[in-house]
Amino acid sequence: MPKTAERMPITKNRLIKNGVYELSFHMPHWAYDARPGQFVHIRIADSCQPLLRRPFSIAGTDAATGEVSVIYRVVGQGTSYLTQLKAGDFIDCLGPLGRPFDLECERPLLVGGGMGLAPLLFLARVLCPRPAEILMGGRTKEELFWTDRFATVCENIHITTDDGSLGQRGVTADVLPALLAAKQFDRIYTCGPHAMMQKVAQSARQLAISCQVSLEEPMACGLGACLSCTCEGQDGKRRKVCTDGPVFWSWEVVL
Amino acid sequence: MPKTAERMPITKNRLIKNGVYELSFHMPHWAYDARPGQFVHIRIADSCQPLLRRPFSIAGTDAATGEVSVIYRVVGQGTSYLTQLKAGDFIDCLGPLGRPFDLECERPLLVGGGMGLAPLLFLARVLCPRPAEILMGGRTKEELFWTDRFATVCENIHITTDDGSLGQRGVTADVLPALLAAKQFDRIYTCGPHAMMQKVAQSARQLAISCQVSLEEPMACGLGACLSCTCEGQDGKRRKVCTDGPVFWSWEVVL
Amino acid sequence: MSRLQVEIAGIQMKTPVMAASGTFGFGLEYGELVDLNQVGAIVVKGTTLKPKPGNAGRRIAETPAGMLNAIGLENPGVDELVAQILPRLAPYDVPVIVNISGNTAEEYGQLASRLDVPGIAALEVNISCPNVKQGGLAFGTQCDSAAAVVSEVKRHSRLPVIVKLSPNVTDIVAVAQAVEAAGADAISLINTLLGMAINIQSRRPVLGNIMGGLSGPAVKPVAVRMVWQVARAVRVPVIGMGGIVTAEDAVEFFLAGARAVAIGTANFVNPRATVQVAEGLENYLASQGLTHISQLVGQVILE
Amino acid sequence: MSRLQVEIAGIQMKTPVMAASGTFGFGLEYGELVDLNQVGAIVVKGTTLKPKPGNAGRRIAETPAGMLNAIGLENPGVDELVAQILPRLAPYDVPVIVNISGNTAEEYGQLASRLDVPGIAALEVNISCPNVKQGGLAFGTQCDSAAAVVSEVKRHSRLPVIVKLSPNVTDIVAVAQAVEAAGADAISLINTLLGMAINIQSRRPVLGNIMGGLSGPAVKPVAVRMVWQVARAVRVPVIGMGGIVTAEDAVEFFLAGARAVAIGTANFVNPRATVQVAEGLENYLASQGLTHISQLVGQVILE
Ligand SMILES: Cc1cc2nc3c(=O)[nH]c(=O)nc-3n(C[C@H](O)[C@H](O)[C@H](O)COP(=O)(O)OP(=O)(O)OC[C@H]3O[C@@H](n4cnc5c(N)ncnc54)[C@H](O)[C@@H]3O)c2cc1C
Ligand SMILES: Cc1cc2nc3c(=O)[nH]c(=O)nc-3n(C[C@H](O)[C@H](O)[C@H](O)COP(=O)(O)OP(=O)(O)OC[C@H]3O[C@@H](n4cnc5c(N)ncnc54)[C@H](O)[C@@H]3O)c2cc1C
Ligand SMILES: Cc1cc2nc3c(=O)[nH]c(=O)nc-3n(C[C@H](O)[C@H](O)[C@H](O)COP(=O)(O)O)c2cc1C
Ligand SMILES: Cc1cc2nc3c(=O)[nH]c(=O)nc-3n(C[C@H](O)[C@H](O)[C@H](O)COP(=O)(O)O)c2cc1C
Ligand code: FES
Ligand code: FES
Repeated sequence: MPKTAERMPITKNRLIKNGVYELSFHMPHWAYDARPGQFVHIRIADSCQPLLRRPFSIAGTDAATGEVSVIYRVVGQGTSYLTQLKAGDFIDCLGPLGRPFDLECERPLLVGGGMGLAPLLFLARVLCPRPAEILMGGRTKEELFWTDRFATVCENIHITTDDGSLGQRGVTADVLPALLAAKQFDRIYTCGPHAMMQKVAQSARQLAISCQVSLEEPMACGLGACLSCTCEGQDGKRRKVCTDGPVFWSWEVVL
Repeated sequence: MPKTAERMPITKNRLIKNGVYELSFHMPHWAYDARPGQFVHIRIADSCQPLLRRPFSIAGTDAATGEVSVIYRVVGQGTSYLTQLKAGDFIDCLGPLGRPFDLECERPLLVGGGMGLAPLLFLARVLCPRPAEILMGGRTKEELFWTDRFATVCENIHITTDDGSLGQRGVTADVLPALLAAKQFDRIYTCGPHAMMQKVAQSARQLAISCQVSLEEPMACGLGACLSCTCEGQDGKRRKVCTDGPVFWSWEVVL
Repeated sequence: MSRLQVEIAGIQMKTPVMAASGTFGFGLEYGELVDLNQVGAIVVKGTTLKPKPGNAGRRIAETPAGMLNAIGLENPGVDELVAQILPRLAPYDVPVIVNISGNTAEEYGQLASRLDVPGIAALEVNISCPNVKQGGLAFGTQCDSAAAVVSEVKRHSRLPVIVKLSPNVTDIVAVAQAVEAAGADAISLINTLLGMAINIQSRRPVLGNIMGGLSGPAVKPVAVRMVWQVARAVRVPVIGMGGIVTAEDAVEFFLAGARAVAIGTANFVNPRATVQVAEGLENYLASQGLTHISQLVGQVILE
Repeated sequence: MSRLQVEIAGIQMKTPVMAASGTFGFGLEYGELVDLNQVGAIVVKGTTLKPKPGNAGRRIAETPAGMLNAIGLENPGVDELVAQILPRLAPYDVPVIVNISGNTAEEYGQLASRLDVPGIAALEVNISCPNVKQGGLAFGTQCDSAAAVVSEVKRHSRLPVIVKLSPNVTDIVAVAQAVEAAGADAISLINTLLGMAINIQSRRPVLGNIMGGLSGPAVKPVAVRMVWQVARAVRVPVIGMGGIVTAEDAVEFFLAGARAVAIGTANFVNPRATVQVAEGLENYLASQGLTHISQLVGQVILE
């Protein structure tokens, strides 16, 4: 799975909902090679404004069409610029980067929130036909446009919203203990807000369920060279989120 | 004629020939107010890359449609970016700026080369129906796509090209003496390469014909505030090209 | 906009957003585009005893997110300023601050005496211009010469004296403390960073003067850092500048400890920048539930 | 590419385009994307005697046309470098230069002794890191301490010694001359400019370490200026860096007097930058009818 940095033709870049876009580009090699949990590092502009690349998790691949997709939320300058690209434009991507999720499990539970659901979507597709379930949390119903996408790849979808507009009112942590007690999961995957992942990892540890977390840190190189993105390891040694991660076993890192 | 800086809708931005574009935008006030010799100062990007505005002479106005036009050659980053704009996009323009040409004459000769022909085009239109003639020089025939445009507004078009592919082989200075001897011009206007304007001004002085030159200097503010653009005056005092010019009497400045 | 009203070293300003010297002319040039009465203060172009023609050759160059300038203090001299220009600014209700430059400490003193006239709210002592041979930058990089200039100006003026520091130094805090000790009523920073660009076709420096001063967004991180360092180390008010384009940029400077800010290069891009940044500050304060800009000053949280 | 072959202080390089310390890891990280054999030289991440965890909190921030970093010299320490990493670089035909940092002049000496091993082409003495508390920048801003570090390294090493200067000084020429006199075989510059950014929502510094080093295109004019000033004032070769993205940028540095250049931040944007800049230089030389890069060095025309 060699890394490449190339200009790739965009096949789609469209608004899904409330400032969240789906961007696809044509890159057959990656569509075949990339694994859930990996990310691409996208150059936004030819000029130096913005200067650095932006990392986005791979949200899906289509080996038939050779497409690779990411789902991004507009949060600042880089992501705003991205929205201006159209099908047919070219985009400079570096990837596929990072350590993917470990897939050795039988009965996985996915727990995600916000844009953390993007890598979990790709993961859920690849875990099929294993009976994966997903617990997703959001502020309101609007944030959980993801349900349709997960419906086809997960056996069960559990939902919490802060305002109760969809699923149970509250946060994922409120629902998790009951869910873990009810079913015999042998793996938890989590990606989303830091506080959420902390709680998930804690519950997993208590029940001795193996758990993987996917972390985010600002990145410059994405290649393990610049040490912008390191996080603390449980062993006191630092880990690079871009190459040792972004996916870690929950016991590897200090959350 | 108060100056304004506003976002204006682009009505046209198209390639004329070999890296030369015509850009028009809707600004009825300017279409009515602007005078030949004046320029607009265009902000290229919302970001700071490129940072500064770019000055372009007004090449024409259309009071009926409210359009103002500039003709620009792609030479660097700013002008490259400009080509990406389309009708319907908005553009931030500051103008109309600078001292216009003096129009008090009966029998004017215009001498231009390169993009210096842009302000002369607007000038020729406004001088109509006075019997204006134009002498234009270029490297090759391809550079002189201007002839069609001047045909409707000038009585006579004289042409030189370095390679003889159109008009007389040589430069404008080769033709000028004979032209000035043959006809009784009472005014010369010149805009183009520095060496050309120097020679034109010299010929004008010898024959005591009043002459106006239009200068170019790198500009930051365009408003007479930053002193980026000053040139030397004949009286030893410096002149601001953006506000004292860009049009000067040839005896005002050291060429 | 009472949220924004401030007093800096006795200068009353409607907003804490000033126009930086050399980038706003004498203000009048911007009169058609900005309501000058809404600008916090206008710092006019650097003024010298005698008229100065400035540097020959190209004077500006664009650089990534910035620009180099080597104007070389072209100005009509203090006499013309006093006789011709200040009277034209008199009708406006805006503090006018005169930025002064000399070749010797004595010249600074003479300028200060000559500027003891009505219509001037303060002097800004430029000991940091990188574009002139004598004086300028040289004063600003040595603590003792910087202090000597300031004492001389103070001795000859009853006006508040703002001292404008050069960023081209190893220890900005030491220079700031030296000018404070010498009597500066306020400190402004940063002036431009010394830079250079070369045209690779002609192989000549782009600027006639070879080197020039770098300004614009590119320098903002250096400016914020120096404002923060200085504001913690002196008691006099600090006026921050360097790369401010938006109200958000300005907020960074206030949090770092500036009591006012100035807009330089951004005036060229957006002639209404001074007023629009003030409007943006007003909105930011409202959004944060703050009633006065002073509630931001120095409020960066360091744990 | 014989047009580009150079020797700098005894280091033979196929191209004069090096990878700058801290931006290219140990080279290996870029191995899949660039043919390391085509890179002029690899300057590995700053190395200290003991392993260092680096700074806590956020380590980078983006700024207009630049970035701030406060990595804080995270590195595995000299022993691991020698035992684990250098052997993995051995198969490549590329000079490896080790960038070293110490808390005291003695530590620099110890590092130099420890690095008297095969597989190292030169040492680069970092007396200019703004991101560590002791040493680092402090050495680089004082002529005498800079010279002391250099003498100590020279005393303990038979390798060519490149000294990397900090731009955060009043007089870069004085520091350059001091390290030359102390025995530097080459001088590289610039390291990063000290800067700061503040998050206006959280009101905290963006970087965990509060201040960080500014790099990228934003700093290029300052870097070109300093290279020009230093190259005229010393006899040893100068390696220029700061904001180089394209071959055109690199040409500016050669014209200013650099005998080689290094690519830093641009590696993050374009992992092949080192090799592509070299290719671009080759084309530029051909277009100018030049047969060797040395024909550009210091050729800026000043009238
Ligand atoms: C491994 C990884 C995978 C990611 N996957 C996704 C995804 O699938 N969908 C999605 O919407 N977002 C994802 N993100 C976050 C995404 O990278 C940021 O939202 C994006 O970089 C913001 O850029 P901006 O210019 O719009 O924002 P700005 O705030 O203007 O960015 C300024 C700087 O901060 C960095 N930055 C800002 N937010 C983040 C962040 N959350 N994480 C890391 N760096 C940040 C930017 O890269 C940039 O260098 C991922 C981040 C990482 C590290
Ligand atoms: C009063 C005036 C009127 C002009 N009218 C026209 C016109 O009608 N059509 C046209 O094609 N061009 C005209 N120009 C020149 C035009 O402004 C430049 O070609 C343009 O600024 C180049 O920008 P760039 O970013 O593409 O080039 P770059 O070379 O990347 O520009 C770098 C910097 O140099 C400045 N610069 C570059 N070339 C010139 C130049 N010739 N004059 C002044 N500044 C320059 C730019 O403004 C910018 O700040 C005029 C210039 C002036 C001063
Ligand atoms: C064209 C130009 C001319 C300047 N002239 C002066 C001057 O005469 N006196 C002075 O103290 N500063 C002068 N400056 C510096 C600015 O006042 C300001 O300190 C600097 O540009 C940084 O702010 P900015 O990044 O917002 O431009 C000048 C700056 C520019 C760009
Ligand atoms: C993330 C990062 C880490 C760096 N680490 C080091 C280092 O360890 N030692 C050093 O001498 N310079 C270090 N530098 C400075 C660079 O080597 C270089 O001098 C500087 O970034 C300017 O070049 P550029 O603008 O091309 O990046 C680092 C720069 C960056 C951006
Ligand atoms: S982003 Fe450079 S090491 Fe991770
Ligand atoms: S461009 Fe500013 S004075 Fe002319």
